[in-house]
Amino acid sequence: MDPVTPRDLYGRMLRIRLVEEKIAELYPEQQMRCPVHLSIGQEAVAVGACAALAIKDYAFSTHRSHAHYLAKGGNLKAMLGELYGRVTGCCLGKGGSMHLIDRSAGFLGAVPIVGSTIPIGVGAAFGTLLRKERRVTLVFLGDGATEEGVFHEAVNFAVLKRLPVVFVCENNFFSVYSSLDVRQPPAREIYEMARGYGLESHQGDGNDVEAVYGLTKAAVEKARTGGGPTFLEFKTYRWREHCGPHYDNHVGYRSEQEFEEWKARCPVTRLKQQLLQQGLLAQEDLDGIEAALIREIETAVVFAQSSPFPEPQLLGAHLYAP
Amino acid sequence: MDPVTPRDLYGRMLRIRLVEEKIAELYPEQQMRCPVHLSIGQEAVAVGACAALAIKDYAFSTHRSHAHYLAKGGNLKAMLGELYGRVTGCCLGKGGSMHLIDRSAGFLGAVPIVGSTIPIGVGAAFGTLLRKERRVTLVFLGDGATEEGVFHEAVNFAVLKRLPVVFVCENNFFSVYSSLDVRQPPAREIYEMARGYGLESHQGDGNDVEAVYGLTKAAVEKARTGGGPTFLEFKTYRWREHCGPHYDNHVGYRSEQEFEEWKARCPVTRLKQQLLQQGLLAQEDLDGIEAALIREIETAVVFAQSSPFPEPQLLGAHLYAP
Amino acid sequence: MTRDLKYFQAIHEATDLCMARDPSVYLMGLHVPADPKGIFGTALGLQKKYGPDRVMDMPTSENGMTGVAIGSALVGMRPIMVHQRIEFALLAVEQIVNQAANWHYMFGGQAAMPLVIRMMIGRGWGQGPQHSQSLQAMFAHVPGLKVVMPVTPHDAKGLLIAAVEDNNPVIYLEHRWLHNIFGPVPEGHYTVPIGKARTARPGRDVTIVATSYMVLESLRAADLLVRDGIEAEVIDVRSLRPLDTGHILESVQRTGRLLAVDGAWRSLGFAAEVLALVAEQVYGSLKAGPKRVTCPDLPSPSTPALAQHFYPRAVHIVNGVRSTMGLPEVTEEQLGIQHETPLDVPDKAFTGPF
Amino acid sequence: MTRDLKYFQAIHEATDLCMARDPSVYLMGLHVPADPKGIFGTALGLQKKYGPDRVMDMPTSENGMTGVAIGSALVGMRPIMVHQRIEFALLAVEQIVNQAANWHYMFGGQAAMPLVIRMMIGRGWGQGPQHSQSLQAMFAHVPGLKVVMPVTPHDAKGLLIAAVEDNNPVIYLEHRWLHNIFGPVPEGHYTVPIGKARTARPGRDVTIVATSYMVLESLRAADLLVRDGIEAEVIDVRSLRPLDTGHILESVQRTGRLLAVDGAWRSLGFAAEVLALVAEQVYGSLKAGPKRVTCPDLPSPSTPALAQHFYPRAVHIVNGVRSTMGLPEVTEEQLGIQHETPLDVPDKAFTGPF
Ligand SMILES: Cc1ncc(C[n+]2csc(CCOP(=O)(O)OP(=O)(O)O)c2C)c(N)n1
Ligand SMILES: Cc1ncc(C[n+]2csc(CCOP(=O)(O)OP(=O)(O)O)c2C)c(N)n1
Ligand SMILES: [Mg+2]
Ligand SMILES: [Mg+2]
Repeated sequence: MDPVTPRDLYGRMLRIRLVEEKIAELYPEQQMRCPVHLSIGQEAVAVGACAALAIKDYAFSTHRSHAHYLAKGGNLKAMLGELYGRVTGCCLGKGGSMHLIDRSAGFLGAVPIVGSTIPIGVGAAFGTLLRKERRVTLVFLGDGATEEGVFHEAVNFAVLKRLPVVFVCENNFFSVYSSLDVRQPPAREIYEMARGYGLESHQGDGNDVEAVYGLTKAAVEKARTGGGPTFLEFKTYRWREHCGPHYDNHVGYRSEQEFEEWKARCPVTRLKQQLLQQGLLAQEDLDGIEAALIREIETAVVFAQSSPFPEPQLLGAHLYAP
Repeated sequence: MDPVTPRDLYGRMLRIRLVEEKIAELYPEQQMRCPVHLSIGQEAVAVGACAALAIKDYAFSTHRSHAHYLAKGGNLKAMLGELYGRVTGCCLGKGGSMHLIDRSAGFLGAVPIVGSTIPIGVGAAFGTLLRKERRVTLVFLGDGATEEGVFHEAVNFAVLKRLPVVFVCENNFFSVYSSLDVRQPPAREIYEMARGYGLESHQGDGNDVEAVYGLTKAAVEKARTGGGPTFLEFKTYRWREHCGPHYDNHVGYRSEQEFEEWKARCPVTRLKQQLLQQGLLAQEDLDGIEAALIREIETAVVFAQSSPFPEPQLLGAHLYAP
Repeated sequence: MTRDLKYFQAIHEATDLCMARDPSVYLMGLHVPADPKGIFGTALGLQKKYGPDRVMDMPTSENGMTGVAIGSALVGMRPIMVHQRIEFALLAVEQIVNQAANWHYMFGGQAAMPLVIRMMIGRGWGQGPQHSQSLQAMFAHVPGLKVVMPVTPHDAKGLLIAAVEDNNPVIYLEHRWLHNIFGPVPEGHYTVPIGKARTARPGRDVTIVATSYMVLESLRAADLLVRDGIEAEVIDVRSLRPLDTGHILESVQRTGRLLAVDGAWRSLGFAAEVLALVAEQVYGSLKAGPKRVTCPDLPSPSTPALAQHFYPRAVHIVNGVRSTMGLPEVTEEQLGIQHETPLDVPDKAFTGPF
Repeated sequence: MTRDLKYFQAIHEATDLCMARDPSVYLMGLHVPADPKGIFGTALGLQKKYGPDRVMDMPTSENGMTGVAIGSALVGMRPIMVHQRIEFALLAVEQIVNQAANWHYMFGGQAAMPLVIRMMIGRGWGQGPQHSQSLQAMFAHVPGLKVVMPVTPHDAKGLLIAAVEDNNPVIYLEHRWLHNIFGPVPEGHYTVPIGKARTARPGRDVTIVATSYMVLESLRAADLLVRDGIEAEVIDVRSLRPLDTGHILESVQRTGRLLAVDGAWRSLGFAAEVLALVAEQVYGSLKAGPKRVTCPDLPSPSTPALAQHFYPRAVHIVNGVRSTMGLPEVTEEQLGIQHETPLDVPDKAFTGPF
């Protein structure tokens, strides 16, 4: 694996940000007719974590999967095609935004049932171990997902079998409109609960992509060399509404002020300023990166929008694998 | 509540022991036609824990429920009637050994699906809290049950709401034939995992009835006064086969030696010797206690054996509560 | 006094009324108090009125929280639990099927289980294979449960009150395309008995037995059939368990023809039960083979391009009826059907996402 | 070469053969290696042969471990998971129904899901309401799953091999009263195709469509019926999904009479699907109303005194057939049936508990 540079991390975060802002811009046209869960504000976790993986490694995700998919190397056109319900989508349109997959990138799937990919990811790790492959599996999950019983079952098994799996928990403090305090005991940190299972467990700044990268890289290396699973909790913040393209700080479940505080800690801007300050990149480099990304995204959007819908015969296809 | 004396604890343990030995003796006659899970060797947990409860308090149990039922004050005749499938059984014969209930004793139910009464017990505690009753609910569970996701979910909720519930985990090292090491990470104590949830958690000697009583009493008092839940793990040992009346140390999943070591720590004998040594009871007292119990049990067995079976019309009754 | 209310308002009113009458009733579900939309409006303002103990959020722990609801019911509470998608309740099937459904029977009648579980089903807006399944058959198969699917605001209120007052576990299924429909709803307390069907439209030529949202599509179909002189009787079953078999059989004996319409999978679905019931009990009354209109036995696809071929609507029901009469299929064009909204939204006002 | 083997031996042989042929096959379930009885004998010695990685115990975590099986299948393994009671699998319905069943379809055909879940059903010895339910209908309702219920040792082996080699999730249901029956089993590799029914006994007067253990009771009934000159055809469906509809319809068209026999609940059960199918497709061929013989819609009681009235047996099937012919009911005495064993055990050798 080539070493990952701060510039890479920046480019990947910005790409995701721009893709999702484009989705937010186009969504009201009602041509993407499926629920979308944007990760704007949370890009550092996706990018930092996936940067620590090799292509052959596996990742699994949730309803909020765009960033994970793209960070792992998923095909942008196929993702947008899927959101647009077109046959060029990564699931031929059958899945929609919440069911992204790109096997060639090692992104094995996202599903919207909270917690359900946790044991599936652990199972993939178990499978690779049985097959004696030196792959690592990374499982993305939200803070809400840690409340599902299946989290407990999956982590117990991962520890029992010392599986090559890294759990990356994006703690954005909310499950839809519900804040942590109506769901989990006060002052009990998620990573501490996880530690109770007997696995290494850390907390990191989810808006600092290099911190995410560093912690994940160590966990991935440990996993690859037989050291077993690690649990990583990253606190971060979702800027937009839970599902859909809008902001919703006015509706009452969280405060504008809280949002502004987190916005000030924007992971993309933060790294950008750092790059500039450290003289690693000049403003014109940044402009160049951005311009290239915008072109790429425009092309992908046009591709998706002009792709055909699946023919009716496809309805009956794929009930069973041959 | 009257103070519980060592003599009480002894009598209760011996009663359970004698009842279960009687069941083991009679079971091969094939008149009790349902699976039975005996607690012989584990009586101290049932008795010590329930002694810390008031009658109005609630208890829930598992497939291995005879001892819990009796320790909580459940009706012996109704229990044996149930095992014999008679209409005098506590479920009119509809439930069998794994579905004991005695609402008047606060024993709200046992079911054989591992883990399933954990959230139900937590729910009962929640209900009493909503109803502003000063009751405590005690939930018995095995080491195997801590592997079920629902354990995680129930404990999280109990801690979140500071519910008046005490979890009493009987760790007998086995789930049927499977020892802990194929199910849970090595050297990870169950009570430590539970502590990760943010609740008070202790481990005690499950063959020392006074230790069980002491720990449970403190937990019950804390729960009753609004202090929230406690998790208690007691290590103990089942002497007989998982299900059925026989010994099965020869079949290979555990060693005769391990069994003998635990047998030497018999909770009933241990307390008996202590009572004798401390001069709290004389041999003749003990003989008297035992003789009375044997008479009671004989009467109950005769009652059960001579009770009628439910009439066929009862098949269709109780599908719905009126 | 009866006014027109929306379906969601009827549910809201029923909940409010039950909570006001009985302090043991409480409402819980993910985001119930926090959701600014108030769970399709059904829970709006209730926490303010009844406090956080009685109108509560919960951890994302469907199985455990179902157990909690069950346990609280055992000690005298009357929980109403709500799942915004039926798929989430699949995590709780053990508690619902092994525990809630059996508890009263297996303890010889000693344990009441007053528990309502509201589950939402639906379709549209690309919710895809894990967010738009209609799994009523799984629950309706289980003795000890009661399963209702109200269609009208009147029944939404009356059945919810009946469910809350029932001492048994009741699965109350809401189709997301019904929440905004209007209809007359009496004020105050009334119940619609669980286990009673309703003739939504009388007719003499064919009996259409339908569930939930498909009742509305069936009524549309019945309107269209009139043009060909076919008078369809539409039965809204309301309860899948217990099923009002007498009501269905009486109608089929009169009409001699049966079409069962259900927005779920075909095989081993509710429509199969209706056909089996009729074939078994009043075979002699049938003038022709009974038929089913359902979704095909496939996962529900996300893209509207495929979803429009997945979910049945009026035209399919018209053709189902016609097939029981040996008449050839007709198209939507021939029927003059023009869709004013895309096929994947319930009404014009809806702009997604669900 | 074909020898007589017991059903459990057939399962054992199939498992052994699949594991020997394909290193990606592995077997897991509670107590699988530790159980001295080897899970009804089906797993005896396999861990010794294939090692602890491929024949493994698991934590009491049915839902999570189903996810683990699914995940391993996605990366090329072929897990066989076993639940000693179908009720335990209710904890895993989310993974089975939302995930395993949908995965291939919803990802547009990119993900194979070679997964076998063996689940045991059964009755007898007071196992009661949570340990003796027959929940095949819940799974057979779900597109994307395949559901098989082998009856003979021959099919137990052939269907298990087919299931392991199938790239889809297969629910493989074993009735505990079958494990010790004998029958001819070919040596070596062969498959019984999933989705093909079998005529267990030909006949011209009535078609009995039966599942699992109820096929044996149906054959007993067919023997008894001969005395009255009634020739019953008994179809062993083998697969509930996909269902061999052609096989059933062909038979019913010939006999003109149908009895569906299933050891599960009546309403919305498999027997309902058979009646619906026949009524819908070949209504004109029926000489009389089709009938069902099933368990009543009640929890399964523990005491043998009630259980004997709960589970159907040959006499009920005889009467089911007779009712399709307008003949009056007969009793076991009239039929000369004498039970050599109590009704709650599979055979003389069994002395409980299960
Ligand atoms: C089993 C289940 N329960 C509930 C939901 C509804 N739901 C969709 S997303 C979501 C939020 C989960 O929160 P978290 O895991 O923190 O993820 P986030 O949305 O914050 O990224 C919920 C509860 C679901 N999809 N699945
Ligand atoms: C959900 C579920 N899975 C599996 C079983 C099978 N089973 C019955 S008892 C038992 C042992 C559970 O072990 P533990 O909780 O330690 O209780 P113990 O028998 O040791 O008292 C198991 C696995 C079950 N009844 N329920
Ligand atoms: Mg979150
Ligand atoms: Mg144990």
